[in-house]
Formats: sequence, C-alpha cells, structure tokens
Amino acid sequence: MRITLEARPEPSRAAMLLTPLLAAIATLVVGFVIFEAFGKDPVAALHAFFVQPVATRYGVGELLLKAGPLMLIATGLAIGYRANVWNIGAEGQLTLGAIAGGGLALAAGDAVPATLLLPAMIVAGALSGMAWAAIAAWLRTRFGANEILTSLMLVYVANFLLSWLVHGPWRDPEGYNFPQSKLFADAALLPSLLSGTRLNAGFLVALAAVATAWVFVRRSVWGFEMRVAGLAPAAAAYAGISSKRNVWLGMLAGGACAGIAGVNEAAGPIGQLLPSMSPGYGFAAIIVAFVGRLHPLGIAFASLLMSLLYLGGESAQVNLALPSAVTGLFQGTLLFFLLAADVLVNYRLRVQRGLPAAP
Amino acid sequence: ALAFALPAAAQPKEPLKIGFVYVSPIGDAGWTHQHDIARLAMEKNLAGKVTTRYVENVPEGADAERVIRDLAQSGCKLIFTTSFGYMNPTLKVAREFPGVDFEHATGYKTAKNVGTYNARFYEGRYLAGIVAGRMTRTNVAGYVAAFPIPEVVMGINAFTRGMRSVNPKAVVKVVWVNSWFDPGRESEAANTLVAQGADVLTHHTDSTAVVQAAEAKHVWAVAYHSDMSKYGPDAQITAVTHVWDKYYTRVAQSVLDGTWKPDHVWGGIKDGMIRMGPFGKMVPQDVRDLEKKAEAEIAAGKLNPFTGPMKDNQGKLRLSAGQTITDEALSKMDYYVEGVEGTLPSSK
Amino acid sequence: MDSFAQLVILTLAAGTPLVFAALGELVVEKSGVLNLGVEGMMLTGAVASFIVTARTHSPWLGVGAGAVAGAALSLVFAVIALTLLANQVATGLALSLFGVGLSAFVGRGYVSVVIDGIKPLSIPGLSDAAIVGRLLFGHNPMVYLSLALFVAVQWFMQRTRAGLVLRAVGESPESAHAIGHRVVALRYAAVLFGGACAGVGGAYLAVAYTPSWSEGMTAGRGWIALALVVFATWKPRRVLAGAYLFGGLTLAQFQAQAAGVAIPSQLLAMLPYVATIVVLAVISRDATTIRLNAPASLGKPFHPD
Amino acid sequence: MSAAPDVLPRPRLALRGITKAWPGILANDRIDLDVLPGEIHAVLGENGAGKSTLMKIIYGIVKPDAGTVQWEGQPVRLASPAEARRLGLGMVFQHFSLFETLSVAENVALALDAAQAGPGLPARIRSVSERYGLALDPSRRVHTMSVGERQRVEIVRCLLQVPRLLILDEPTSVLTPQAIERLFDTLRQLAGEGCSILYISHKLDEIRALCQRATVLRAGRVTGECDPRRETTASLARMMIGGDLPHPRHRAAAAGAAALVVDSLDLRADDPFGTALRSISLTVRAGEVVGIAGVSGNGQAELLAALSGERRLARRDAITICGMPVGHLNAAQRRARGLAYVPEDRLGRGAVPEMSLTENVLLTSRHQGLVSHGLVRAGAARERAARTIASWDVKASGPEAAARSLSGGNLQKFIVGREIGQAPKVLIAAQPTWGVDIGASAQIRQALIDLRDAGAAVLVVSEELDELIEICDRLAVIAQGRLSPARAVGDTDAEEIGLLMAGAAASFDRGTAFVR
Ligand SMILES: Nc1ncnc2c1ncn2[C@@H]1O[C@H](COP(=O)(O)OP(=O)(O)OP(=O)(O)O)[C@@H](O)[C@H]1O
Ligand SMILES: Nc1ncnc2c1ncn2[C@@H]1O[C@H](COP(=O)(O)OP(=O)(O)OP(=O)(O)O)[C@@H](O)[C@H]1O
Ligand SMILES: [Mg+2]
Ligand SMILES: [Mg+2]
Repeated sequence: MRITLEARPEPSRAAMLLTPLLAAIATLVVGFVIFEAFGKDPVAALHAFFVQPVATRYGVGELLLKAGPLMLIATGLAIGYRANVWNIGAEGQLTLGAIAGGGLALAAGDAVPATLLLPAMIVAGALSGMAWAAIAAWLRTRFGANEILTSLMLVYVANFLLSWLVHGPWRDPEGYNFPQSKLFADAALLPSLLSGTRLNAGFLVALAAVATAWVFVRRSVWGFEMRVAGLAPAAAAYAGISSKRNVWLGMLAGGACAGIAGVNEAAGPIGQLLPSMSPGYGFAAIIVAFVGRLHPLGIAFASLLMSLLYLGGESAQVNLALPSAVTGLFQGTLLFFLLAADVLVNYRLRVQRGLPAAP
Repeated sequence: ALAFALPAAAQPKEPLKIGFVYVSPIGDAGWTHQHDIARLAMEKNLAGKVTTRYVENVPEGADAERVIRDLAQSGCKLIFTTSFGYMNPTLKVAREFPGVDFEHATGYKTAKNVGTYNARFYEGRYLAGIVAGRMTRTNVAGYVAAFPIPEVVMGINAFTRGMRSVNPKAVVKVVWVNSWFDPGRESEAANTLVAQGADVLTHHTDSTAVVQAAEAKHVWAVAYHSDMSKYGPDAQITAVTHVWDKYYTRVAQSVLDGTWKPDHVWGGIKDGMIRMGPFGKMVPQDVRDLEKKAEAEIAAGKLNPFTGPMKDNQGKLRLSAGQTITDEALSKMDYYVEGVEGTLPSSK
Repeated sequence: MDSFAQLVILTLAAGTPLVFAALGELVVEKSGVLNLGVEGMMLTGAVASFIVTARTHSPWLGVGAGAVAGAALSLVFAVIALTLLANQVATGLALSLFGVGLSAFVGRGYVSVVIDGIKPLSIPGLSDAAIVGRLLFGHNPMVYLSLALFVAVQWFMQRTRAGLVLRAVGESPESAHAIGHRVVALRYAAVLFGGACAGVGGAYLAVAYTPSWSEGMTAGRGWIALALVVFATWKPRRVLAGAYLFGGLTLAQFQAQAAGVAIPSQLLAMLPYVATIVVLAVISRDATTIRLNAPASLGKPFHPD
Repeated sequence: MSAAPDVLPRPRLALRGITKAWPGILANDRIDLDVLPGEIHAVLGENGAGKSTLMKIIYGIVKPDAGTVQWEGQPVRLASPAEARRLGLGMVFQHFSLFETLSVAENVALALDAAQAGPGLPARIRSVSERYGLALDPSRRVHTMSVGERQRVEIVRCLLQVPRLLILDEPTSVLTPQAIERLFDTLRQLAGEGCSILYISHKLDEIRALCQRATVLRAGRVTGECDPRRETTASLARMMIGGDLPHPRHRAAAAGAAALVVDSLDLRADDPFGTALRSISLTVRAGEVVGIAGVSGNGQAELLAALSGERRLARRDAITICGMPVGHLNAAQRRARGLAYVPEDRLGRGAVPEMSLTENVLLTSRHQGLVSHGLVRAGAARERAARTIASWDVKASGPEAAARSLSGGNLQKFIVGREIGQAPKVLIAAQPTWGVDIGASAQIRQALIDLRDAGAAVLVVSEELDELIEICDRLAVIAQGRLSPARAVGDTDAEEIGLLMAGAAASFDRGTAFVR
C-alpha cells in the first residue's frame, strides 16, 4: 500500500479554504513541541505569539499598519508574477518612493497644505518607484536582460543612494550630523485612521490597491492577457498579445505599489527619512504574494498573517524572553506548512493497494 | 564592580523590570554584544532586585516605536534603547508613559523621562593612536569605518591626532564599507589598506574581521568594542573597549532608589565607560608608559585630544592654539583633521 | 607588480564564497529547480563548519560538516517543493528565513569562540617566489577547492551522461519522465548538491576567510550568488567570471577610497552592482545563447502521473 | 517466425483487466489485449478512446489502477520506461518527448542505455536514419526542427534500440507518402525479424495496408477485434464510432476577389537552422480553398508566422488582406482586419491548457464584442463558448472545462469552431486534422468547405496530401523556402505533388511563381 498524489480535475475550492487551517493546526502542534523543548509553557507561548499582539485596539492597529505595505507591494508584484515578470526588487522601488515622497515633503516644509502635499507625495512616490522598475523593464525589453538580476541589483543601488542622501545633502542641519533628514511637517504626515493607534490613511491606499488589482486581474482584458502570457507564452504570441507591454505593465505595477509603500512608511510611522526605510518589506512581500496564491484577496489575508508573525515574534521576545532566532525558526515552519498544505488544492491523496509484484 | 552596596531597607518589593532594545542580534560580536554583556552584569550586580528582557534585531524605523511601547506596556519601568535611530521613537513613547524612565544611547534629545548616555570613545581612540604612532614603521595606519556619522568621524580624528602627537609623519587612510557588520567586506577593506602600505589597522565596525586580517597579514591592529586579542594574539597592540556595566547598574539603582533624573551623560576614561584593552606583548615598555601617562592625564581632565591648534585636512584652522573643542562642536564633527587622507564625503 | 599579484589573490579570495554557492545553485537550476534559500543554506553551513571546527580543531572536518548541514537544510526544501509540489520561489524564501534563524540559534554559544582556520598556502620557495609563484601557490587551499569544483561541474555538465540527463530534466521533465529518467530523484540529488555547495561557501567564510562565527555573517552573499547564476546565463565559466568581477570591483572601490578618490563612498559602493547590470545587458543581446542555456522548466513543479 | 494458424504461439505481451481512471474519466476499462511475436497489431479508436493511455501503461509511464501485464508469459510490473526498455520495449510518442535545446544525438542517447550510447552513436544515427529514408543530422539541435523532423527523431530513436515490441502512437501524421511507404517497409522488415508492433493511427487505409490484427477501443473498452485486411475503411469506421461516416459535399469553386495576397515575401530565418523564405507570392481569393503542401521544415513555420502576424514584417504591403496592407501589424491587429488562424499545435499555442474554454474563446475573440471599456464581458464569452461546444458537438464538461481536459480531437474541433465562429474573411489553417480521428476530421474538412462556400478565402497548410486533394481548389508546394505556382487540383495528381514535396523540383522559377 502506498500513498500517492493524484491531480484533481480542477482546483478544489474546499481545499483552498481548508489548507490554511490545516497548516495552522500543524504549526500549533509543532509550536507545542518547540516551546515545550525550550521549557516554555506552550499555551502561554502560542498565546503570546498569536493572541497577545492583537488583543488590544492598539495591537490591531499595529497589525494593520504592518500588513499595509506588505499587502500593497505583494499586490503589485503579483500582477507581474502572473505574467512571468519576476520583479524581485520591490525593496529598491520602495526606497525610491520614499526618497521622492520624502524629498517632496522636505522641500515643501510648512508651505503646502496637506490636501495638496500628501497626494503629490504619493504620486511622486508611485512615479519614482515606477521609474526604478522601468530600468529593469527597459533592460529586459531592449536588451533581454533578466529582470530577476537587474531588479535585485537595483535594490543595493537604491539603498546606497538613500544612504548617500541622508548622510550628505539631505541631512538635518540641526541633527548633529546624524544620518537623518528633518522631521516632516505635519502637513506631510498621513492622517490617523483609528484613534489610539498608529494606523494611518496609508492603509486605505493598500485596500484600494487590492480592490483595483482584483478588478484588473479578474475582469480587465489586460489582466487576462497577462495571465495568458504567464501560462502559455506561445499562445500569447498567437493571440497577438504584446510581451513587451506585459513586461512594462508588470514591472510598473510592482514599482508603483512599492513606491507608494515607501511614501506611506516615510509619511506614516517614521515621519522622516532614515538610512533604511523598510525592514525588508520588499522581500517579505514576495512570500506574501505566493502564500496568497497571487490572488488579491489571498494576498490581503497572507499579509495579515505575515504581519501577525512579526508582531508575534516581538511579543514572544518581550513576554517570554524567547530569542529572535527561535521565532525565526517558528515563522519559517509556519510558512513551510502553509506552502506544503497547498498541494491539496490541486491534488488529492490516494491510497493505492500494491499491484502484483514481479516475481 | 559591586561599588553600590545593597540599600538597608529590605521589604520584599516586586523586582524592577528593565527592557533593552537592540539594533542587531546579540550574536554580532560588536556593539550589541557589549550592551548585552553589561545587561547580564547588571542583573548579577542587582540580583533579585531587577529582571530584564530584551528585543534584539529591531530595525531603526517604524518597528522600533512599537517594540519600545510593547516593553513599556509589559511593565518595564526602565528602558534602554541602544541605538541612535531609536531617538525619535523613544521620545514619542516616553510622552505616553510618564511613569517609565528611558535611557537612549548616543542621542542628543532629552525629555522629562528620557536621558541620554554615550561614552567618549574618542579618548580611547586618541590613546590607541599614541600606541599606533609609536609602533608603525610605514607611518601609515588604515581605518575601516562603517558610516560617516560624527561618532565615527571623531574616532578617526582622535586616533589620527593621537598618532601624530607622537609621530608627526603619520597619516591615516580610511575605507568606508557602508555596513556595520559584514566580516567579508571588512576583511577586504583591511587587506586593501595593507596593500596600500598601512601597517596598523583599526576599525569602527562590528566584527572581528579587521583584527583577524591584521593577524594574517602580520600587521598591527587596534581592536574596537572589545578585547580581540584571541583573534589576533600577534596583531593586537591594544583595544578600545566599551564598558557599560557600571553605568547600567548605577542607573538601575537610581531608579530603584527613586533618584533617577534625565541626564545627558557623556562619560569617558574617568567614568570607566571605556577601558583600554590589554597591550600586546610586542608593545615595548616605553610605549606603554607613554600611553598610561596620557590616560592618566585624560582621566584627570588635563588632556583633551582636541586641543588647538587643530587644522582640518584642507588646511582650515578649526581650533586656535590652546582652545579645546566644545561638546557641541564635537558631536557635530564632519571634517577630517590634518593627517587623515581623502575627503570626508559629507563634509560641508 | 607585487601589488598586482596581491590584487589577484584578494580578488580570488573575495569571489570564492560566491563561486561555491553559485556553482551549486547552477546545478540546481539546470535541473529545473529554483531554490532561493541560498543565503539560509550558506549560513547553516557556516555555523556547522564553525562548531565542528571548534569542537574537533579540524577545519577540514568543519568544511565537511558545512556541506552536510547545507545539504540537510536543502532537503527540507526538496521535500516541500519537489514531493509536495509547493511553489519554489516562496519555499526558497521561507528556507532562507528558516536558515537564518536556525544558524543564529545553534550558534549562540559560539559567538566569541576562536578557532584555528584554514590558512593560505605557504610553500617555501614557491608561494613566496616572484609573482608567478605567488599567483600559482599563494592562495587559500579552499580557493583551489573552488576551482576544482568548477572543473568538476563543467566536466559533469558537458561530458557525463548524468550531466546530460540533468540538463534534459531541466529542459523538459515530462519528456525525461516519458523516456524513463527518474526526474524527482535526480532533482533531489541536484538540490542536495546545491545545498552542500552553499554550505561549503558558508564554511569558507566561517573557517577560512574570516574565521569566526557571528549571526548573519554571510551578509547577503547568498543573494548575490543567486544573481550570478542568472548573470552567467547558466554557464559555469561565466559564474567564475562573474564572481571575480564582483569581488574585484568591490576591492577596486576600496582601493579608490584608500587612495583618496573624492567620490562619496556610497556612490563608489554602487559600482559592482551597476557593473553587473551593465555587463548582463551587454551579454543578453545574444538571446540564442540564453535560450539554449536557460533551463526551460525552471521553477515549475513536476508531478509524475 | 510468423504465427502458424494451428499452434497458437505464446503472446509476447498479454494484458488482462487493465483499468485506469483519470480524474473524472475512465480511460481504460478492464482491457484485455494479446500481442503475438512478429505481429503488427493496430489499436483503433476515436479521439479520447484511451489508446495512448493504454500504450503508456504498457511502456511503464502510467501506472494502471488494476490489471496485470504478462511479458513472454511471465507476470511483470512495469514501473518505469527504463524497465520497459530493458525488457525490449520501444515507443514512439504521439506528443513528442524531445528536448529542444539538445542535439539529435543527445536526444537519442538519452533514450538509450549508457552502454549503447557510446561515441559511435552519431554515425549509427546517420546510417539508420538514411537506411529508413528519415535523413537526420545528429548534431542539429531539436529546437531548430519542424514537427515532421522531430517525429523522425522519435522514430529513429526507437529503431536504434532494436526492440522486441515497438509501440508507434500516430507516427505517420506528418510524413510524406513516400516516407510512409518506406516506414512501412521498415516495419514489415522488423516484424519479419520477430519484432512485435503495436500501431496506432487514425488513417484507416494505412492500417488496412499494414496490420494483421486490430483491436478497437471505444470509451475505454475493447469493443471488437478484427483482421483489418479483410475490412473496408467504412466498416472499420463503423466499428470505431458505431455509425456511418458523413461524406464531404464539394461544390465547384466560385472564386471572387483576391482576399489574401502575399507579394514577393523575403524573410530571413530567426534561427540559424530555420528556413529563409524567398520571394514568396500567393493569392487566395474569396470563395476558394488554396492548399500548401510540403514536408514540414521547408519554411511552413516561417510562412505561417509571417502570415498570422506572430512575426511582423518591415514591408507593409508584403501581405494584404482584402486590399489593406497588414505586413507591419501584429496578430491581434490582423484579426481585426478579418483574419482567423488555426495553428498546428493546439495545446499551448492555439489554446491555453490551464484556462477554461470560455477564456480560450476570449484568447482570439477578445476584441469582437467581448470586451467593453477594457473589462471582459464574461457572460458573453461563456455564451459563445457554449455555442461552439454545442454546434461542433465538442465532448467537454462545459464552457468552464479546462482546455487540457479535452482530448486532442475535441480540442481541435473547438479551436476550428472558435475561429470559424468569428466569420473571418480569410482563414488560415495549419494541419487542421493532425491527430484527429476520422469522424472529427470529416467534420472539420466539411466546415472548411462550408466556409469557402460562404465566401471566405481559406488557406490550408498541410502535409497530408489526401486531405489537401480532397478539400482544395488549388494547390502549391513549398520546398526549401520557395513556393511553387498554385495549380488547380484537377490538373495535378498525388504522385507529382509528392515528388515536389520531397524536394525533387525544389527550384521554382521566380517569374511564374505568381499565378492567377
Ligand atoms: N520606454 C517606454 N516607456 C514607457 N512605456 C513604454 C516604453 N516602451 C514601450 N512602452 C509601452 O509598452 C508597450 C509596448 O508594446 P509593444 O510590444 O506593442 O511595443 P512594440 O511596438 O512591439 O515595440 P517595437 O516597436 O520595438 O516592436 C506600449 O504600449 C507602450 O505603452
Ligand atoms: N494525464 C491525464 N490526466 C487526465 N486525463 C487524461 C490524461 N491523459 C489522458 N486523459 C484523458 O483520458 C482519456 C483517454 O485519453 P488518451 O490520450 O488515451 O486517448 P487517445 O485514444 O490516445 O486519443 P487520441 O486519438 O486523441 O490520441 C481522454 O479523455 C483524456 O482526456
Ligand atoms: Mg492518443
Ligand atoms: Mg491523437
């Protein structure tokens, strides 16, 4: 007797909803074992990991605050990924967005009202994120240079650029020459969304992006064309779908979303320019995009989960003195389970009795 | 280290909860590592009266504020935030938790319940420069540096002035690696400097790579953060080490006593916040004596590494004869002094 | 001329961790599997090699342990991505996350432990003789090991039947399955090999290049290695060229700084990255070479019916 | 070693009760099959009857759910093709199992055991391929080859293994009549040497000419067994589909104005091994079917890419559709001008395998009322898919069925239906009935003729001469990138065209190439 995987005729909707639960249960079991092994009360540990961070209104605000950029970036990236456009440089595009939006905020100072300044910052962030992504898109369409490499390398270049700006020209003159810009004026700060929390209007932008992406992917003809290009490039050529346009659309969508995320960080919880504007959102969003199965709604949920994992990791350090390494292990495990359980969406387990063996 | 005896009053009180926020993992062997050693020492010194918790690897950005707030919310009454980038988040959270005392390392803003603390590492740099100036044969020292912030720049300048106080021909070459922690790059930078004639290396980065590179290349090394002689037994001539344990114990004790007040502490040799690492066995006695003498003078307040006349390396006079630098000017330093080669990227 | 020899030696030393990791990943990708967990596997290899060296005082045993540890971690990837058919990009990224945590965790007690690492060769009369002697005999033994690995990979891919099968599997697993090759088993082998190579790359850092252990000590080299495989258009020779180009340019910008060039160091530091992009754009114009070398099934799950 | 009628020899291969279910379909249902030594045994059935599945089970690629396999009287478990090969089985696949970036020699070596794939292999490939008239250059890479050439590689690969049972799953669909004759000679020779042959084809007259026994499958079950030499094509067809074949109605052409004009088209090949097109000129008028015959690899792929717009041209007026120059336009833009196109590979080009039939309608019809304000009108697309399914009698679970869940013949009917449903002014069809069973083939041919009668211009590129002669009004031959003048079908015969296809008269006069 052996267990084999058998392809389902079509993806199972039930499994789509159930596999995350399955993964969660498996993680809880493993969590029990891990925490028990560290001499921590597993129930308390899991509580600290998954419940405590969101037990308060403030905690929920933090969850959404951190989920926002992940959701926004992953949504943009997924549009390209569906068409096999592999933008993995969102971190750099985010940085450029922060530079442009932040630069505008610094230049405007107190002179411009928020109603004008904030939209301008967001547009500037989106455009510069797109411009950074456009480098990779242009290199791909013009020279055929692989965008995985170019977009990744541009992350490093973007970070050096920001570092140079905050160490040099944009350094706060009153800041004792520390590498920080001036604090933004109030007009350049995103308004709060939920009193008593840090959640700001940037989250609405993320939600709007998810909704737009949903329409684009499910309903628009361009979204359809990009899906064709991702699934069967020869069919796309046959149907007269421009592969260049798909590269541009895919890269620019990712760049715009990442750029806006950069503005949201600068004009939201940070409020100035620092040498590093993101704790790796651009890379984490890649995982979010795939855990969300490249679907806007899936991505929305995946980003909440990812955000919870971060908060849980901190909470476990604060409340249980678990080193961050252990939480990294735990996070990795949960992601492994989530990804592995996905197999049941497209396959079912089948127990086969053995065939007569050869003599 | 038990300079602070237990207070007589001994009704069993809930131990003081103290939180630490670290910018990198404890295991990075540099800045954070030294803070954590001091945290443990403080726990021992005040056994039973304090408990500590820490969050490591907290990026200087939007996350810092939440972590600090979480610590405050979880009952910590004293919180050390140990990186410059935590300054604004610390102040923000401090406003919401007036009953919690905050100590922010290396910053310049204080508040009712926020004090800052830092050490005058440049004093140690100057002393190390004296040793290096006497030990060098090529009269070239190599300096592997992370980012051009005042903290690092004043170290480079102090080291250079120390060297040139005993060896006017000495020059210092600087390579910026643009990373606090990347052993590979630090090592490559060190090797580059050796190839360009440096026979003494020092670093303002977080790993042991520069000292190891010096050992491999048979040149001298001045370690930073901690004593690294076991990584470079034949290379390390001395070290400039961070010692926070006394300070942490003292602050915690003052909070226990209810006497804590926000302060702007910038301690040096005399406060025991810096210790000069052991001399390497290759350092001759007269050099050791010279360094000890200068150390005593600094501790006594008789010697300031930045005493005029002092020119920057573009020839501009920054301090006239006899003038000593103000703390304000020091903490904004953005120029190289005479003897450092190259131009500081961000100098105005 | 002496400084030239010095520069060559330093460049090779700087490129070597990338050579190990990228050659391993090249074999993995040639089989049609994309494992983005290189950074995690390198770190795991680094910590394992360091611990074993600290315990046994034998750095070569440590290198072996690094290989085993890297392979063991890659096995996790293989089970999830090859047997359970999970998305390879996401699984690889999760593997990196996991590897960073794992290495930090097991290495906690070893942060300030000192080991006696693998030192550069010093053969009296050869390694110190003139420039040729130094160029030929002045490197770290692991640099020679990386070159041997290059020769072996090159030979394996081009000259052996197993290499041919590997390329075929990467091109079309369905066809390979149809004519009787064991696709999944072969991919497992390739992934484990890639893991072992990444582990050795990490071990090089921990026991030869900068003998020490500290969390995250690979500092992003795993990502650079991944990029180099693409840069090399899946050709071993270009992996070597790319690794040394990258290492050499990093050193060159340090040289420029030390020589007092008045350009902000952040802008100089962009150099290796920008140059890599430019070179890639130039070589990418030859689309045929890329089409012939890129594994067509890269990243796509395969399930035999 | 042929079977004596009185002593029944032990079967070389005996299947008992083989059952295999794919999700949602029983592909093989308790199948029993005996193959005798030295026998050429046909397996017949409509598209989707389960022939390929059964062959894959025999070759060890697919594991049956139930049933036993006996080889030379011994029960065996065929767990993999490697094991099957060790027993002496060889297989030519219906869907190629080749590696595009590898050379012919490497492709062959991969299918042989390590011992057989020694350094002498290229020479052996050359000699075997020449002996059977399947000329091949061992060093050439497969991605540069046409479909027909690839099939040669598949066949040669098997012949090199010296098998004791050779399975051929539709091997002749893209060979010239002469090459088919030569292949048959080879197979008869092999059988004479004792090799058993399992032969699958939809071309019933081939089966009657070649095979001694035939097993008929319908919907996964064995429905009959016969000696095809004693049957007629019609009676075989009846056994397969359980009814009579429709006869194509063919009226005389009433050609109108020129609808598709190619004017001295020169095109360099994208590929070092591709075929350059040299001053190709051609006119297809409204209300006629023009055929282009030729062995694949002679420039058909390049010509089709240029005609369809997958490859855009520098010269606008190299191609005109209904008087409008379209050379510079892409495929979608040419569609908007009235072009429709049925490509030769249906899965992955003509249709996206993972997408539903509704979405596959959108693929080529998205700018024909199915999109408004950039948004897809899903309901309208579904309705159009349902209409195509119904009017073409496509066997599918519905408009939401994934394209890959359809059998080859049914998908081809769907694609042809989709393209004809756009009411094109010009339809280009490449290999429209390749691998399609006789029932569906007849239906597709009839549809092409009906489209012509409705006033459209139809261009058919095919390697099946019989098909071309059956449906075309005029015929041209492509060889080495040049196109012969088109001639009325009545003025020529299969023999002559077959010779032209084989390249015997490869150089045509440029001046006369444009024939009215
Ligand atoms: N440099 C660019 N910047 C922004 N968008 C661009 C750029 N180049 C192309 N695009 C966009 O991408 C699409 C390219 O589509 P398409 O593939 O049709 O180009 P193309 O016409 O095929 O190019 P070529 O003329 O080189 O063949 C255009 O619709 C355009 O909007
Ligand atoms: N891998 C598979 N997964 C699911 N269904 C399959 C698979 N392979 C074949 N089928 C289905 O099994 C049935 C039999 O397919 P098979 O390929 O054996 O038919 P066939 O007789 O060879 O048809 P054709 O003449 O078109 O080649 C069809 O309905 C087909 O769609
Ligand atoms: Mg078939
Ligand atoms: Mg068929």
